[in-house]
Amino acid sequence: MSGADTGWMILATGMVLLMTPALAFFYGGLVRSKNALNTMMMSFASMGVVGVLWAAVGYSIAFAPGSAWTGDLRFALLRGVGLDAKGSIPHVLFMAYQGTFAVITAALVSGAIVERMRFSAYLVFIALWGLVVYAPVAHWVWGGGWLGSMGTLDFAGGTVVHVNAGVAALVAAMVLGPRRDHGRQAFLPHSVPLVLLGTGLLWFGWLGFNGGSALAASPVAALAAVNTVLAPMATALVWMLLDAIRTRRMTAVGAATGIVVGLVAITPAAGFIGPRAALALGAIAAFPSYYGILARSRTRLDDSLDVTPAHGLGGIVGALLTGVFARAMWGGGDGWIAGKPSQVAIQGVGVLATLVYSGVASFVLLKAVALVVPLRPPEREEAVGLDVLEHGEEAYSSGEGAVLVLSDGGDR
Amino acid sequence: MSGADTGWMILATGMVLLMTPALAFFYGGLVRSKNALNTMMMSFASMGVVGVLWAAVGYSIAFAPGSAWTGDLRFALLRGVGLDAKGSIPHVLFMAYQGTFAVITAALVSGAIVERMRFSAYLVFIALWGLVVYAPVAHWVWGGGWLGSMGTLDFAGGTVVHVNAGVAALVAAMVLGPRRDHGRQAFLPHSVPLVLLGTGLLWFGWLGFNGGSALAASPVAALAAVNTVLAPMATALVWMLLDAIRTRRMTAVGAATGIVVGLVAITPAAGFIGPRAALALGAIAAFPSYYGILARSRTRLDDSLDVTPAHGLGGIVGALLTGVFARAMWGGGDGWIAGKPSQVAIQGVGVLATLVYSGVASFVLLKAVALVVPLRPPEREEAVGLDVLEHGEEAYSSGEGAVLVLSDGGDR
Amino acid sequence: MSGADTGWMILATGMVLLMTPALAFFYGGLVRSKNALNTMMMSFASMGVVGVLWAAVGYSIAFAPGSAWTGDLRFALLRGVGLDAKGSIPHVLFMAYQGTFAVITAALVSGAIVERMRFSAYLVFIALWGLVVYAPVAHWVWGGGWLGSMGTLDFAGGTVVHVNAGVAALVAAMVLGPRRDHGRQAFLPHSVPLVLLGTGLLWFGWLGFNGGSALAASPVAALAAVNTVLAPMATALVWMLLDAIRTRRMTAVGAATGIVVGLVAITPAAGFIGPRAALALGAIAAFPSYYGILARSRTRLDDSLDVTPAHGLGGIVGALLTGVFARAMWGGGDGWIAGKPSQVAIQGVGVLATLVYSGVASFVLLKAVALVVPLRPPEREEAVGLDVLEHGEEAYSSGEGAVLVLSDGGDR
Amino acid sequence: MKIITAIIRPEKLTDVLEALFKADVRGLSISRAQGHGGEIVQVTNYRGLTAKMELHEKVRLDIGVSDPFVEITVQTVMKAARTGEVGDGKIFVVPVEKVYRIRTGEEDVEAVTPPMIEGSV
Amino acid sequence: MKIITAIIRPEKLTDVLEALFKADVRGLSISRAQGHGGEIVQVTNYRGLTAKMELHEKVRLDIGVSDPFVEITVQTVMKAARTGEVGDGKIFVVPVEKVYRIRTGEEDVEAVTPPMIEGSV
Amino acid sequence: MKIITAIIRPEKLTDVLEALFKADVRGLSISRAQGHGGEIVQVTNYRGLTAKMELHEKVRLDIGVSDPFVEITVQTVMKAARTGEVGDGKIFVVPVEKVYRIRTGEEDVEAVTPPMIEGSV
Ligand SMILES: Nc1ncnc2c1ncn2[C@@H]1O[C@H](COP(=O)(O)OP(=O)(O)O)[C@@H](O)[C@H]1O
Ligand SMILES: Nc1ncnc2c1ncn2[C@@H]1O[C@H](COP(=O)(O)OP(=O)(O)O)[C@@H](O)[C@H]1O
Ligand SMILES: Nc1ncnc2c1ncn2[C@@H]1O[C@H](COP(=O)(O)OP(=O)(O)O)[C@@H](O)[C@H]1O
Repeated sequence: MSGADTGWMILATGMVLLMTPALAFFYGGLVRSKNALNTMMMSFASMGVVGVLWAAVGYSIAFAPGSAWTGDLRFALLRGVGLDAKGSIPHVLFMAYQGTFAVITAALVSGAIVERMRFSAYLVFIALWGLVVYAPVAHWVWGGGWLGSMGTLDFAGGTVVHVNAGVAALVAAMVLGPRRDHGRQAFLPHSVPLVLLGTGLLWFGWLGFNGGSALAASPVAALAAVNTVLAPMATALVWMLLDAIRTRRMTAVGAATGIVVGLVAITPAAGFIGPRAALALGAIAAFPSYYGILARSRTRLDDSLDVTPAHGLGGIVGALLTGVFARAMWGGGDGWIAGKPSQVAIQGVGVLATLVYSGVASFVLLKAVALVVPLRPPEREEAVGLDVLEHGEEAYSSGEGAVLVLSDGGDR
Repeated sequence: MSGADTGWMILATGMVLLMTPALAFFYGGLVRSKNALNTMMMSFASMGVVGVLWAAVGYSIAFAPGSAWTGDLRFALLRGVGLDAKGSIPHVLFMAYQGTFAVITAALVSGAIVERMRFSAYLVFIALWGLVVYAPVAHWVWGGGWLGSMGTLDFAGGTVVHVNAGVAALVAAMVLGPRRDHGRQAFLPHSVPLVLLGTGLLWFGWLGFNGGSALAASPVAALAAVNTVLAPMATALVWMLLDAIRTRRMTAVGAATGIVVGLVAITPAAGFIGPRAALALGAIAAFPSYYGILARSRTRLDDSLDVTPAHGLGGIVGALLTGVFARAMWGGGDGWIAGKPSQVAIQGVGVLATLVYSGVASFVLLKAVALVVPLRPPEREEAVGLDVLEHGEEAYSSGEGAVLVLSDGGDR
Repeated sequence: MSGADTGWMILATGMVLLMTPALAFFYGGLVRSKNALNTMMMSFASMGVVGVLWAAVGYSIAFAPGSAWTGDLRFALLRGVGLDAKGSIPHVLFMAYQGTFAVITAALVSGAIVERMRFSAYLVFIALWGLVVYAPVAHWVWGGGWLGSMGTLDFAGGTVVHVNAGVAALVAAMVLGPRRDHGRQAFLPHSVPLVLLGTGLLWFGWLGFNGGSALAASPVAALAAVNTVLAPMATALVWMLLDAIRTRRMTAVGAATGIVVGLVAITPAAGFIGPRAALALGAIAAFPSYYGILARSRTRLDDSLDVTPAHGLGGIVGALLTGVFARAMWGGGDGWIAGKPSQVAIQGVGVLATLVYSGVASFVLLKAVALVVPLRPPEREEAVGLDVLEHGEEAYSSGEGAVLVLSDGGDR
Repeated sequence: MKIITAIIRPEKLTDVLEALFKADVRGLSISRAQGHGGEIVQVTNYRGLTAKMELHEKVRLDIGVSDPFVEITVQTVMKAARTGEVGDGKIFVVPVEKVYRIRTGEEDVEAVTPPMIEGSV
Repeated sequence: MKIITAIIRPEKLTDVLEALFKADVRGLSISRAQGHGGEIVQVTNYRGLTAKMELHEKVRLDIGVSDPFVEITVQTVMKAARTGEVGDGKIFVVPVEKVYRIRTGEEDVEAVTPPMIEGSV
Repeated sequence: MKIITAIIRPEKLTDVLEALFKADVRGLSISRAQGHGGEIVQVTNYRGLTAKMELHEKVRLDIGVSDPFVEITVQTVMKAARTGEVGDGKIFVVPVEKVYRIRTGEEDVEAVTPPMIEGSV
């Protein structure tokens, strides 16, 4: 076991852990203030729900030896997950590091259905989704499953995390239907500074997300981290230019979105391509997501925070471009440019499999949850805002006088 | 000396340093906006006051060889604290790492007396408290003092930091008395997003707090960090469920509080127990603090931000459960479950000693400070808010027009 | 190549990367809300513009072998910048680490001209400035250029970053002229919590800025990081006392400013002086900047966020005091106290050269940009705020109803 | 001249604005308000505490109109702001002695007729 | 019908609301305001700058009442909002021509009588 | 007694306050408002969406004055708040039946005369 690798992976774990609150700020800033806490709680609650279930069984499903489809349950309840080495780091650290991925992937989905989902239904959904969708897909690619064996290149989760969350988000937005005032009202972000805070922390954390996926403080980790710095710079630059060309102005939300799209796109490629290719990949990735968001906002599809165009499309583009730009000299395999065009097809299979499985399974799960608890709150609640009615709180209280103390208990 | 350990400990120092601003956001978001800056300055000022005094003498009192009660002054003014090795890292780094603990412990106390303490009195109090209370108690446990010799297990400061701050907070709340409108007015958090920001950064920093307490990038550090990820997940989950059972709603402030309580409780145990025990400890720790806060809020005790139930109670529970769950195989000693029930008693002695010493000393210090400068501002100041009158600032200025420039100097 | 060094430098890169969003919050909180996004975008955009250009040519100008004045273009477009070792870390990582410095230095300049510069003009300016001013000056000191050869001590960029940005800021404030309501209106920070958030993250990031400048997880890195903890504590303490003496109150913005000034001042000295000297340096550095800000605000010079007194003056003081306090035993060279008074003069030459070159070049660049696009927006735009008119956004939207959806495209 | 002050639900603001613009009432000011009336009381939880939220978010419109426009304005707001549930709000009609347009100094009826030439496309 | 507009200290709002509810005045709207009067001027420091805060935080209440309720409402607010120090605020009584309840279209006195059946427990 | 309600541009607030104080009008309350009139419509972009900002930031002043002060107050505000471009705002003069000073219970003219002895230096 290596001290350097252990130190680095502890930090990478902390950085990815921080990405879930960061996502809460990113998403929370984009919604209206009457739903800000509900939106942020969707991310924070994932740490409790998905995190605990990951330790209980998810990790075993994803990373225990087993079939090509799922792991067996030998690591359930962390049996045998201790200080023995997994690679060059303690097994327990590997488990926690991967757990932070499960937590944030589930939280990513929430962006599509903010401002209109019952919180209890959401909790049940992500609890199931983390075990039934995320864990198996992670197994396919990283846990010894069929996609990994087939040679799919997914350095840090372009497919497992982003395509996966993106298609689940699409399905969720369709199943839940649009917000009641969608299309009649401009939903403007209640706090763009909060969005920018989320962006900054996400970028920082993503160095642990991509760099840590090397599982060691190795040159490949360095490459992955550097590419995670470079690609979003290029994406943001292109995004700002596209904005300027279209509207003659560069929005801050646009820059933030561009950065996130760049981070998504470089994820599958991070340790497999060189820094110049990373800049190119980042620049290219701006286009589909930029125009995807434009197109999405002209439809009735209320994927409220554009998870599908940003993460789904961004993840697909990243996965395919990984097959284009990869070069064995950087540490993975060769892609099209290096003479192996078939890698693009292999990447396509990974994407497709994830699209189909996650899409269908997410649909089934949502419909199943709907049998037990209605997915959407009553209309009045949506109008007043979910913070007060679902959580009994307001994001920003003026505090003075407005509220009187009750003498007793908590039932509403 | 080890590069891996040095790198890791630099980062751990940075992470714990970041926890003090994080605490400022956590506390600052919970108060009313008219006191937000005063509350945040209580944390930020601790970095200046307690930090400088730590370097001047506090470190020597805590960590220089000396008696069972305090260290001597050989390291005063950092004499002899240089690049020579302390364990496997430079001595100066060890000093700074420990300094960040002193800073945040003093800042923790402030949560009990927000919105009603004269800032000058507060500064004098924490200056003294850092030297007279924190440094000796740190010496007892970690600096070669009697509690450490007795076999008390306190991995990262459940007793030294949290029980210590918790009881000082209780005493401070009693000495200062409640806010003038306490019990008549619902004090609602002016910005829950700020609270959640504090929570996210605290959690991130706490990996350095607990993981860094291994003082090396070792498997024990990894274990401590992983437990710091897992335990609060369990606490938050239980806390949300308790919330839901009681009020049928899950609050964001509740989730944030649950996370912090979980972090507090795992602190003494982090490197001594396994990950499954960490989940159990986290889940158990939710109960006393949850009901402690409920009970506290039904009394006249205005421990405004519930430092006593969250940190005091959480720290006690964590310290005792460390004596229950500890297992020598993870790196510390054995506890009750591993066949050494007496460890629980030893833990109890550590808790008790801290409760008594910190309680009495904090009381004496506050009374002494009150002789020099009144602890509380006049009633009008409390009504208008401390930001404007104590700091000459507002947290949020509308900016436009409201204010005219004076031609000269600064005296009010 | 060393795993420990690689891991540490990845993190240092991430931490310095995070400093640019942190700066966005620090600056963004200080302006009025109608210009908050414009101000923050000035930092965020630097990540896109300066970051990409750094990879394209800036890095080569700064760090390729070449003359005493600039590097040649051998590393242009990252040719030959791969996983081979540069010192003990991959070359590509060194490039990215240095890139984060270029990004934040350009962003620092923006503080002087907030609330009144056309965004397009700003982008062109920093694009040129990063290549024409920052990259050569970095070459002089760190890239094998004449100042480095002369023996100038600049551990982490007191001269290259802070003096450089400070004088450019001064020139920019003079060229652009004051805001139209400057001197008639009190410009109060719209969100001091945002300023404090920026401060906290800057401090955290600065441990990577200074500690990472050792380019290894070495004792010198630890020393630099520790000094980066200690010096600002002393500066903040002195600053608060100066505040209290002058106005009988301690402002939060003052504490934040003190921390930043301490961070600036320790930057050139971080790895060259001992921890006690760091405390002294931090304490001393408070005075010139404190009184510099007082003096500045009594003039017509609208260096809006005091970049000149904070970074310029702080950087100069730090650079000169490095020549006073340096001691070869800590790893650099000897200074005055250690018996080499001439080092102060050498430091002075470095400062002077930067002042002259950056001052003149920044002036020429701004005048050149002004030929192509007017530097300032029309008066009405300044009155209404740049967020709406330059970016088509508001930082904080009430959201409800106020805005109706247009059926189509984006041209204004 | 009258000022029509309406207190409405925030989520109805867009509807009300649209309706007013259609009815050619184009000059108005709004501000955020909070109201108490017969609404169902909401409960807030903060840690151990439970509190009644006696005040609900509302939006206040102030519309200066000349006398012939009073009726249509009131009816327009009433129709657009109504949900039928308690809490829809109130409309007050207040007499005004004089109105001035700051830009030109025009008074009364002239003062409240927006300059239709520019803008408002 | 009258509108009673009161400008009070924010820290007195709870007292005033409680007093009004006890006096059975249950329909009202509030909004945040800032005021200038004879208050002691506070000073703000921002770096080198010192500024006078000419405006103090206040809360504005607007209470529509029928004529018999005017006196009791004014007296209730006056008593509950008073501290005796400069800055307690003002009460304005403004005549109203017409009041409507948006939910039902009821007018005047009926419009300002909250539906006591539901809610407000 | 009258209340003079002025809707002005926020960036003109300092000018207006200064002018009023010079004209010895020292009692007033302000609040944030948003207004719609004939202003040039601004456009907002949020991702794919483009929206018209129908409402512009304004500040509302409410100034209670005794009758002889009405004219000077109106003129002062009008002059100080004017830029000449569309959007300068409106001034409404509303009759008031009664004014009370909460601190003392003084009525009408006495109620709106600030206590010049203390403070306001
Ligand atoms: N007498 C009043 N004066 C001023 N505002 C009032 C008054 N009564 C009600 N309001 C406002 O109207 C809102 C709705 O009133 P309420 O009586 O609850 O509903 P409804 O009019 O549907 O019966 C309140 O929240 C408050 O803002
Ligand atoms: N003429 C006025 N018109 C409108 N509001 C006023 C007027 N005079 C005072 N106010 C409001 O009342 C508040 C307190 O007034 P002030 O004259 O300072 O105190 P007091 O009424 O106790 O003498 C002011 O802050 C302002 O909000
Ligand atoms: N009829 C009205 N009632 C209330 N406020 C109005 C009215 N007309 C205009 N306003 C306010 O005045 C502002 C400017 O009005 P506008 O008609 O655009 O400009 P101008 O008065 O210069 O022609 C608006 O934004 C709105 O706040």
